[in-house]
Amino acid sequence: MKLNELEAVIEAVLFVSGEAVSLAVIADAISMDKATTKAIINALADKYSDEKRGIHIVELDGEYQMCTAAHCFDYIRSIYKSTKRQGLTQSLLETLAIIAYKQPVTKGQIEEIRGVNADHAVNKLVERGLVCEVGRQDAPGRPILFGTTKEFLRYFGFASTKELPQLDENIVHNSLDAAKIEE
Amino acid sequence: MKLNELEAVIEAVLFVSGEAVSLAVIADAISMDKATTKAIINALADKYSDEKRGIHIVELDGEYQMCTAAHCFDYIRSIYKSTKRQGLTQSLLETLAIIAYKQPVTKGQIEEIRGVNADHAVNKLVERGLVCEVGRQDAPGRPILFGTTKEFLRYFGFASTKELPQLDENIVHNSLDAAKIEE
Amino acid sequence: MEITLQLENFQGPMSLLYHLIEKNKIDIYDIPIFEITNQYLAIVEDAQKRSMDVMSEFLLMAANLLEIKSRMLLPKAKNEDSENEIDPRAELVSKLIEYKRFKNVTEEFKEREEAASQVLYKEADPSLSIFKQEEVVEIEDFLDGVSFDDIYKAFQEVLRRKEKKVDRVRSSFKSVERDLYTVEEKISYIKDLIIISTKIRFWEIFRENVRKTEIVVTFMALLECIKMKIVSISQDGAFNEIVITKYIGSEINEA
Repeated sequence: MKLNELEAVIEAVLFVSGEAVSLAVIADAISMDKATTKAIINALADKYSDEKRGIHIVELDGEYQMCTAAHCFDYIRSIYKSTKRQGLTQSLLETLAIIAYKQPVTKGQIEEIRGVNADHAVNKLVERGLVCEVGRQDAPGRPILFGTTKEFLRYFGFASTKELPQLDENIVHNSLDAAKIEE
Repeated sequence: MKLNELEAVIEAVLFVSGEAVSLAVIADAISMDKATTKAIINALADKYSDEKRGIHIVELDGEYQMCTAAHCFDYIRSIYKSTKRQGLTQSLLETLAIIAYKQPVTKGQIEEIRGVNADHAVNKLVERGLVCEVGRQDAPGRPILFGTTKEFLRYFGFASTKELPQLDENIVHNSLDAAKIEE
Repeated sequence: MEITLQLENFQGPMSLLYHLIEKNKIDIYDIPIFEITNQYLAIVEDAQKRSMDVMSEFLLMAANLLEIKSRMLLPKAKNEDSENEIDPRAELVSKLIEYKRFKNVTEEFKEREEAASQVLYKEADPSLSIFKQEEVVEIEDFLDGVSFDDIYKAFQEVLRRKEKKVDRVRSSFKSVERDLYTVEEKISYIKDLIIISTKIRFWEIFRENVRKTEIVVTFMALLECIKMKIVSISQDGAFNEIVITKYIGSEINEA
């Protein structure tokens, strides 16, 4: 094999293994002795880093592994962040507020207050770790009760839900009465 | 970013993802428009194959994935002692070919062409991830429509279903002519 | 022709029939139906003695062949307008051709399968899952810029709105209302809905006691969504329910 063929095999082996590969195994793959193999790998690794390539070869305790170059880290990270990143929309904020003040609360009760389907908003909040299931309501269908998470309280600096700022009583009562009338 | 920096990011992203990455995501990572991104990826892929590198970049239905070069297979195989992949049987190949060209297609339509029950073959192909349900036909019984998957493209090395070899249209025309002559 | 063919070696009746045509070097457009039917039946009968498995389909073809054979035996109608008379073999021929087209291409599939089996892919890097997980637990990022005061106000706002809805008399006095609903908000709401369920009826967007302004704003948002090719709508007839579906090719996703 010519040098560039040897390099290609090393590249392919390191790529596909996805973990550190010992010098002995690589030497075996290209049918070369360890010293020569080591020299080839090192030359290849240098070439990668000289050319500022996106993938590098690192040595770990006599084994070799392919990895991404540190200078590409932020770009990779941005992909996985940007696809999921989305701020707290008005709809999520309102749902979160209802859960915070009325917990434990069912989706049905949230919908009753907001007047729109709460599935999406509640799922999003659960996914974000702001809200979690806290039990089941003792009612037909045993609907899930939702409450805020410890992380939620910690973020806003409350020790417990009892510490949440009190609401204007008038509004609360009126709305609760109203909810009862409609039930 | 300079061109080689853009290439580095693409390389890193494809290396790390372990699955096909869409053009949109890659374009996002390097903050370029899709057309430019596509040109850069294609140039990089060409460079890899021109230089007979150990890793290649393949296109799968508008997405890109990194893989090993076929010419390195035997060396990789020698160290992993992997057994060769079991090929598809004639019966599965015929069924798959029909699905590939006639998609979306129902089992009934496949049976019409092959003259045999398609249950077993279709189930096997679905099991292997080469075929999947793509919808329901708007006809009595709403039969399931099948189509090929991304894994199908990967399995046969097609960049997209548009790349399927041409079916021999001539035979069909001849047969129609022949039928007419005999009438 | 000696009967050494094993039925089990064939993918089905088409495969067997096709084999016979190739073996006998027959012009597919002029099949000697008597000869082929006899050969076919001989093989099928022989196989029947050994196994009854997978026979029905072969027998179905046998019946088909016999039918064609008998139709060929019938004297041809010599009517003046018999130009449209179809060769009894025509349907079989076109089916065989269709089958051959796909059978031919399997050779190339096989070659590509072999070549592609030498290309290896790797699993996703385990460190990626850390990125993803990290994203889910980062409340700080998600709530960036949100103070508890915002939550407090949001709750008050929700309750006030609810109260207004119930008190119809008072709310009806108001001639100017604050714009509670924005088209932007409703667009993102419709986007959310269309992700959760691919098909929504127009009135499902609303709850009971919905306000007129909200209906108008939502309807405007819906028109905007159609223009932006996020959704498509359909209606069976005038005054029927409007059905909203995700626009084919729309790129909205969970994001």
